[in-house]
Amino acid sequence: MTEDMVLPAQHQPVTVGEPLLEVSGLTKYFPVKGGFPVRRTVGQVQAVDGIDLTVRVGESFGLVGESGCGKSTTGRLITRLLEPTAGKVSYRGQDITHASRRELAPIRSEIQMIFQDPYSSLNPRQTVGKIISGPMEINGVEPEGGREKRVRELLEIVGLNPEHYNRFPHEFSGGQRQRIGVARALALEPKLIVADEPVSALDVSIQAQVVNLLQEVQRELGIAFLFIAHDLAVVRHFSQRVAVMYLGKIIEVGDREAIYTRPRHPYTHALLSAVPEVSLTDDGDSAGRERIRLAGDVPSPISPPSGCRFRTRCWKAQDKCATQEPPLLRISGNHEGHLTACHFPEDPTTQARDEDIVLDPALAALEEEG
Amino acid sequence: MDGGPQPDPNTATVKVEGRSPGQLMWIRFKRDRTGVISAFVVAFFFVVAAAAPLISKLYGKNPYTVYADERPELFDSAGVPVQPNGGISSEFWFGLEPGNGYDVFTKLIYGIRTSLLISLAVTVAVVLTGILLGVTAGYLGGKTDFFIGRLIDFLLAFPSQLFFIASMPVVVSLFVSPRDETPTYVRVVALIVVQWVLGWMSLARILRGTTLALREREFIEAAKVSGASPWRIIRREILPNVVTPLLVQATYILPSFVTIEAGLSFLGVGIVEPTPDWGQMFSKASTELVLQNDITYMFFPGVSMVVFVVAFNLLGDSVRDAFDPKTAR
Amino acid sequence: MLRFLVRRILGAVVILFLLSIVTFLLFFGMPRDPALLMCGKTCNPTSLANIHHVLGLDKSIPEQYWIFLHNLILGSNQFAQGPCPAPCFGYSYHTNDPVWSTMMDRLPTTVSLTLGAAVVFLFVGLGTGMLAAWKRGTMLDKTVTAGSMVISSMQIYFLGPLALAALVYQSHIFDKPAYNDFTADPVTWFTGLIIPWVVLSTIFASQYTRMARSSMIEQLQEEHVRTARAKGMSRRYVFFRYAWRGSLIPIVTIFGIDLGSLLGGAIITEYTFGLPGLGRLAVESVQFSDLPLLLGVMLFSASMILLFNILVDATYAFIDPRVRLA
Amino acid sequence: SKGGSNASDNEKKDQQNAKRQQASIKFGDAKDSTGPAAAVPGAKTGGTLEVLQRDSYAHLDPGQIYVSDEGSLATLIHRGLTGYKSTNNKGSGHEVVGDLATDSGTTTDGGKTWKYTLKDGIKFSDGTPITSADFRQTYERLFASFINQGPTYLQQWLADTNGADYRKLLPDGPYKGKHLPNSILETPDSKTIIFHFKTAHPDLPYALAMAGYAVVSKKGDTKEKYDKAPLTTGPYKIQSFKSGKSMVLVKNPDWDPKTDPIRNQYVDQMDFTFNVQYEDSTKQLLANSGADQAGISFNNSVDAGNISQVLGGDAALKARTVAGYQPYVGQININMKHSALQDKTVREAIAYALPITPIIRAFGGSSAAEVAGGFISPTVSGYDASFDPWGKKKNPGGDAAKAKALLKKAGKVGLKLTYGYQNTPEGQQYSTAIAAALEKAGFNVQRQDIPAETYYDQVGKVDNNYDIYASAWGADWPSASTVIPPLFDGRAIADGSPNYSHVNDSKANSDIDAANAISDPVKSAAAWEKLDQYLVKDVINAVPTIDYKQVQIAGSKVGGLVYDDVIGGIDPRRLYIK
Amino acid sequence: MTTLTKDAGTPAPADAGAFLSVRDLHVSFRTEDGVVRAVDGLSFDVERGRTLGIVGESGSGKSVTNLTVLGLHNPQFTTVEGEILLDGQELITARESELEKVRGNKAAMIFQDPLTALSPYYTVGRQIAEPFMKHRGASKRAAWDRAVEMLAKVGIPNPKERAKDYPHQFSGGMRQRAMIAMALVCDPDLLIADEPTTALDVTVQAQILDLLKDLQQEFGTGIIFITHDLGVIADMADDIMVMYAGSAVERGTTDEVLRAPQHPYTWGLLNSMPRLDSDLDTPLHPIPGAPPSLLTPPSGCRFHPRCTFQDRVTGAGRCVGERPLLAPDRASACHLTADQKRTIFLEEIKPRLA
Ligand SMILES: Nc1ncnc2c1ncn2[C@@H]1O[C@H](COP(=O)(O)OP(=O)(O)OP(=O)(O)O)[C@@H](O)[C@H]1O
Ligand SMILES: Nc1ncnc2c1ncn2[C@@H]1O[C@H](COP(=O)(O)OP(=O)(O)OP(=O)(O)O)[C@@H](O)[C@H]1O
Ligand SMILES: [Mg+2]
Ligand SMILES: [Mg+2]
Repeated sequence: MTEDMVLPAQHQPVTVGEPLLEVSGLTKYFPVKGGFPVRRTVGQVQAVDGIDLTVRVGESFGLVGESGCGKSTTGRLITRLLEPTAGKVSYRGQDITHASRRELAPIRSEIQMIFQDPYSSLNPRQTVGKIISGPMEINGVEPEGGREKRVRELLEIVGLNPEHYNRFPHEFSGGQRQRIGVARALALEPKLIVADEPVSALDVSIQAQVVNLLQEVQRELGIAFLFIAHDLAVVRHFSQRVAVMYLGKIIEVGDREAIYTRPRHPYTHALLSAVPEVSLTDDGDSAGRERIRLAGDVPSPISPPSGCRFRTRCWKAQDKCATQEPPLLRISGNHEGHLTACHFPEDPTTQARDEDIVLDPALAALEEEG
Repeated sequence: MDGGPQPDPNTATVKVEGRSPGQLMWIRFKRDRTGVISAFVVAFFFVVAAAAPLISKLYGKNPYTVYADERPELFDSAGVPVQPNGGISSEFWFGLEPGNGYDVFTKLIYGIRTSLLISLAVTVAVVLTGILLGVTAGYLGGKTDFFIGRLIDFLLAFPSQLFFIASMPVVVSLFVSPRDETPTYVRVVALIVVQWVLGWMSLARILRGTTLALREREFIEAAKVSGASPWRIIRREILPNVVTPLLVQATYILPSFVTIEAGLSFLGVGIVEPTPDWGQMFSKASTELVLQNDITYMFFPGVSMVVFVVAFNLLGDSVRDAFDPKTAR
Repeated sequence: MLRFLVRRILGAVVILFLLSIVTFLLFFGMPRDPALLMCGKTCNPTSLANIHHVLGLDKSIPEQYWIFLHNLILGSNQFAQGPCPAPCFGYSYHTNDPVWSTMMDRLPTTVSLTLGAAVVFLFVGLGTGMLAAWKRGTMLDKTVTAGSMVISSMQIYFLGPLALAALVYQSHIFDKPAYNDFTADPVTWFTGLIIPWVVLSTIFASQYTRMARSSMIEQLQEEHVRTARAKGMSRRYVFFRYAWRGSLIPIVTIFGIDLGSLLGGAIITEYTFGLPGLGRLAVESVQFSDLPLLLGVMLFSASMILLFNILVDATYAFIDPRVRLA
Repeated sequence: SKGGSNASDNEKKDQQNAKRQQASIKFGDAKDSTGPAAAVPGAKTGGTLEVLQRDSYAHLDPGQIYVSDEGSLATLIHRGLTGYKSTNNKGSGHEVVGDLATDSGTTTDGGKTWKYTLKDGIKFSDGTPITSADFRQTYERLFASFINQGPTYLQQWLADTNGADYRKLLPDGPYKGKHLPNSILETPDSKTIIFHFKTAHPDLPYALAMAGYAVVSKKGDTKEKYDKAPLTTGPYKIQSFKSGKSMVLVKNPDWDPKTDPIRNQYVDQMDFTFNVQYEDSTKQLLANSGADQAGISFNNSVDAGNISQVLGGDAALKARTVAGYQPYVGQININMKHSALQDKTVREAIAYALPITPIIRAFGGSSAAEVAGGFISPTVSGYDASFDPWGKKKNPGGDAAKAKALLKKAGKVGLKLTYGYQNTPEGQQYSTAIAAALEKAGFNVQRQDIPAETYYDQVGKVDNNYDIYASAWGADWPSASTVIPPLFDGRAIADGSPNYSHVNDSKANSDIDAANAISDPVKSAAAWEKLDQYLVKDVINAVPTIDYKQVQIAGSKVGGLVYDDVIGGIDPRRLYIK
Repeated sequence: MTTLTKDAGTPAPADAGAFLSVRDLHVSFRTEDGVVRAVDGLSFDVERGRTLGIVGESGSGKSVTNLTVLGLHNPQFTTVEGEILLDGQELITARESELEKVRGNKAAMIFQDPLTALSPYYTVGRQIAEPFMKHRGASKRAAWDRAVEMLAKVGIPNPKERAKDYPHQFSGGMRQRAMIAMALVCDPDLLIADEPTTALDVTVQAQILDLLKDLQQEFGTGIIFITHDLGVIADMADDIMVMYAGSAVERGTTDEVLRAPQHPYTWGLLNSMPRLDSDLDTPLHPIPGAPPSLLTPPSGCRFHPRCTFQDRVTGAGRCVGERPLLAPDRASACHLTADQKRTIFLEEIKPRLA
């Protein structure tokens, strides 16, 4: 279905380049309640802690990182589902950091969102038609030929049968639901879509359908994406520029090439090396890639480590890392636009080194024995 | 992704109208024999209640005739029917009430009518309040939630029966000055009010929980991203999804209100003679007059209420199962 | 734990405080004047006013409330009937007895009634419920399920009089229920309460049966129970160690609520069986517009409810290590 | 079993009992007033009596005692200046004698001044002798506001007022240093008490025999607290009293039988249990096992369910049973203040239409109540069993046809009658049936419930909204002077006054004055009887409904069982254990 | 911090004969809506020391198969047919008490979501010690010590203390380690790991996979590793079985299946998977359509409604009418001839994978 999807001709590719969304110093702390005898705020989850990023018109910007590092929070701050603690979000130069619902009305239609869970993202009590026409109704958009016609068009665009207009979500499979979600996001002809792990709940075979759909939408309609995912391969496939997050901070950002082939931050290295890969070449094991095994999980964002947040799991950490927070800079050896926040960056390669890095004590012990 | 049964939407192009969750539930419910039977029993009670005047007209008696004075030969001087089994005869199908000798059959059907009317009204009031406060608390969260939550805690700490007893006269006095007649409808309204005041909390809690869970669902965020107003979100996104637990809960709370109302009348603070009422019949049934002489009378309100409550609870279970087929019993 | 207790008790005190205000207002909303009752046959405005004065009813409501609070916490020597140490609810308008000791007099009846029945219905209910869950799908299960459904739909005000009629009035097997002091004669204490216990336990036990069964079945579908089976633990072990623990939570919750409200006065039960417990006292206090007694019983009942609420929450922490008390 | 059938034998006996009561009561002299009391034939001393009572005693302070339960108890523990002495062993013959006083009182001016002298050797249970100062205290404290339950005859007579105005005489009682002047109450020495009234009160010896005027210790007067722990003067004292639960009476060693012409002291101890319902006490006593063999209830009746068994004719049971009338008569009052009801024909219609059966039914059938003819109870002088102006004895269901005809005659068919009823199960039951019967006679009846506890306050208001309402009145002593004047004296109409009909009939008023002035009890009884019939038949401000009856039973070991008409129940003073 | 020289990764030599042998397994559930044929004619073997990877889409019957092996389904609603031989012992007909002896002892299981799969009410140590007590008859003390030892082995720092903790006090990765410790406490010969890493982050997943591999080396356990991530399976498995709609469509060694797959469904899987080294300019090639309903499975080849190659099968309508079977050794259940498969893969599929 999706392979030969036809998009309406009036949408011409837009020039990629000028910034669409600019985020600087964006911070979100969630209060932690507790205390005695009266409950009050006793701490903060530093979910997002001062990140800067720019999404340009028509580009797909990927955001990767481990669970809990603040990806979704970032996405929801940008779509104004959450109120930022600090920082600034501007869309086309307009500050929308603290805009109210009414103030946002004109640009609401331009920023849309696609969600992770195809089951919870569609209201089970509404028909597909209602779900997709909902945003139009809310914003009073009355397309030519009526909303229903537009919805049927959208259904066709996302590769669903327009006849499904009166169906309910529970009658669709996960992949199809995700398409409905995409259709809903497209309904207002947005300029920017924040996609929060749109494919991670789907099976591989379905995942590809949706990725392809998104890709075509992005290319053909010139919609910019903030693409959040934890699957590095999918991000690589979909995004032109990629930012790696760790514990509420962006630790490395750059174009696809830079991040996947010339990463500098040790964490990026570790992340890439942890991805299990199918090797289809006949040369046996994927000897070409390094192997790094980090110890433990991401520390708690309630009391993140001082200085460089990655230092507790980093094999290159030194005293300086504990005291001084590395700024996100274009460090020497980086290409234009490739920024890394590290005092002691790695070499710009993903090739295997002579020795594995194994930080996990149990693994180390077992491997010693074995 | 659950691999559960899914009709293949691609192939089924002929039938374009989808089956809503409500329709699916209805289909499942119709297959549940216990549920359908219970529904008929429950419906029977409501029909009897609604048609009580008609039935008694056909039967030729009313629940207000004092047969102890009309037909003194049927009673001894204390008002106990002299015939065995509570005076059951072809004339008085369910016998005669000890005391003033009302006709038990008409008294029972009118009693059910009163009881169901009150309980239905309380249920409606409770459901509306539950929705209003529960959904508001769940959706708005923060301070509103806190205050509604504390209000619920506070009301839950009330010794409810004692409060009912203590507040009935107060509520009645709000409607009538102490020296005027208390019309039956005032008692009815007072009963509704007191049960309502202390009856809505658990439903509100459940709905709050449901709303809280719904609020986390991504379709709410989708609506927000599209700029939907809170009012629209509540109306269009949350309320339709609250209907399911609401319906299930409502089928459970209605019979419980029937028993509470009966309990109040039993204690003498509810409906009083001569207005026929289920609970008032229990209060009559527990008098020495009945206990000492002939307990036949006791069975009519007793058995009918047990049947009603059982049927309603079974109906509730079936409705719940129909909505949520996964819960195995 | 201590923090939890302090916090919850503080909360409970606030609730009791509010409740006492509501009761106060409720009382003054009542369409009767307690003084009229005391005033006797030859009542005239002066003596009525006099009684108002003696009862303190001539003071403003806030002032009366203040006095009530003051007496409650600090006790009082101002009463004509004698000293009243804290917790002082004053003297009953109707009987002139100190409210506190009246309540304490009635308490053993209510406690005997409630605890006696609670022990039975908890164990019988849990037992049959778990048995039904264990034998799920068998005839036994179906019988228990159907039986408990029917019995739990009966009300005390139906089953109670029925039992009285059958066992006391018609067959004379038992005496009419009565409360006899346990310390004086345990045997009559026991025989006097048998019928109420049986009736109360029957109805409650069937409710607990239903609850225990469904909660057990729900637990058996939990994934961790499946894990335990995958470890090779026997069905019995899994049933009684893994599933049972989790199934307790809803039961403890309801048990706490039931016990709290029963201990605060099982009004219908006491009324049905003519037992002079707190529930009867409560009804009397309303009948006679006896504010001190009403306040006393109301606050006592609410304290019971709140106390058991706290106990339930504390019990959660014992059952479920995930629950942290603070 | 059916409540209250086949009791006609007993009814006859009761009526005979009551007939004898009509013989007037003599005021005894010093000889009659000398102790000890006549021995009860066959009596033995010792043993413990089990007393099963439904209601706990709300008051033990004599000044607060008015209701019959406490009155029965008071015969054992409290003594006043006068008292009723039984003149036969059947409970039907009485005379008023001096109890703590040497005689029933002497008056020289037809009842305006009364003089009493105290006996020697009379003591409170703490051993202190009783003096006239104690009596001054006793009477003066009746004016204090905390005494509000007891009788008010004496107070009103002393203050010469009606209603509650008497309190103005001594608003704080004796407690703030003020006392009644000698012109009203004189205690010239420690043995003498003299009452000075402005108007004649020949009934004083009766009044002083009420428990409400029994003596209170001046030294031991603890005001409100006295109500729970009084000093006693009778043959028994209170060992323990747990309100609502139990009470133990033991012999009072400070009681000297030689001073008491009325009471005996046979039983060593009396154990009271409260909260025993009628059916329970009946059942226990019927079962007659263990301690219950020495069991009795002073005030519990046999319950309706067991009455036929008790009256069934078993001789052994009969010996343990006593029955009689209570001094109460029920009536339905017609509110004379309401204009529609000032039409006598309407009132007549009500009187004809009113059914008595619902009331009898509600109170448990024919063994608990019977149709009343007039307002005077069978236990009071002036009762006439044949008086039945509305034909209720023959036709207790009422005569709707006659009533309807009368109503038509008055042109008031469909007249709205607001019927205030006591909101109790019984009240609900009979009021509904009465309403139904009145409706049949052409009235439009509006029932209005009145909370039981404030019922009499509501209907006692002069401007109450009700047209008809039930009440019951019992004589305070066996003379209609405690029935007719309080109920029907039009000059005493006031809020809270028992003239519930608000009747103000000039002939009745003057007849009351006339009858009150008669100092010969026999003549006065005849005068009251005539007045009663006039009121029932011609004034029709109220319709008499029922005479209350009761049947009581005791364990087989209880001896001296007598139904005392003045007490209105078993006489506790004569009991012994066989 | 330790550095190790890279292991060559030679798989342990296979034992003679299969330890677990499943033959023609059918599992169906009675549900409200009808009978769900969750597993439909499945056969496979697992040898000691080797890892069988099972891949397949959601709902293809992977979990059901493995729960059936241990007899953990609800007998009331389930019908099981076929043969399961574990170490020569027939399990389908075995009594519950015999199954209890097998579970956790000879064969153990790890579940996907360690948070719900561990009891919240008991300490981690106790939960690990229990099967040891039961199967080895060890004393409480000994079992506890063993639990601590196992915790140490799976890399829980400070195991003595952590054994006293409850599962909710562990992080996700640690919980999964505890699950593994619990499964391995009795040295089982067969370990069934049902998507043990799906809920975990890549970095943690890599730790766990390494751990499992190392433990297998040490204990010589046979592993059934269920996943839908081909990358993971490539990393873990010696043999691969691809499942679709309740039955196996392809089976073989890892190399064979990944480098020369023969079934259109496997091709589809490989084609639709983005990789870190795949070509960026070509779009992914997803399998069209959606997985079938197991209530009314498609006739003939279950995959035919989604298959783009059915027109090449000789004999019209075979795919719709006739169900292709899996040959006993390595093969695929497809009507295409072996030659066709080879050429299609080499000429049409492989180039896209580059
Ligand atoms: N509403 C909230 N209140 C408190 N803490 C929150 C809230 N939302 C998120 N957090 C915390 O903020 C941190 C970042 O959460 P976020 O959801 O952004 O992570 P994520 O990168 O999207 O993770 P995942 O990959 O699991 O979706 C987490 O530690 C989370 O627990
Ligand atoms: N107890 C059950 N009752 C009814 N159907 C069931 C039951 N258990 C599983 N199924 C069905 O059996 C099929 C196979 O399920 P199974 O859990 O084995 O899939 P899976 O391959 O493990 O999928 P996933 O990757 O999602 O874990 C599904 O269609 C599922 O709906
Ligand atoms: Mg997220
Ligand atoms: Mg699975």
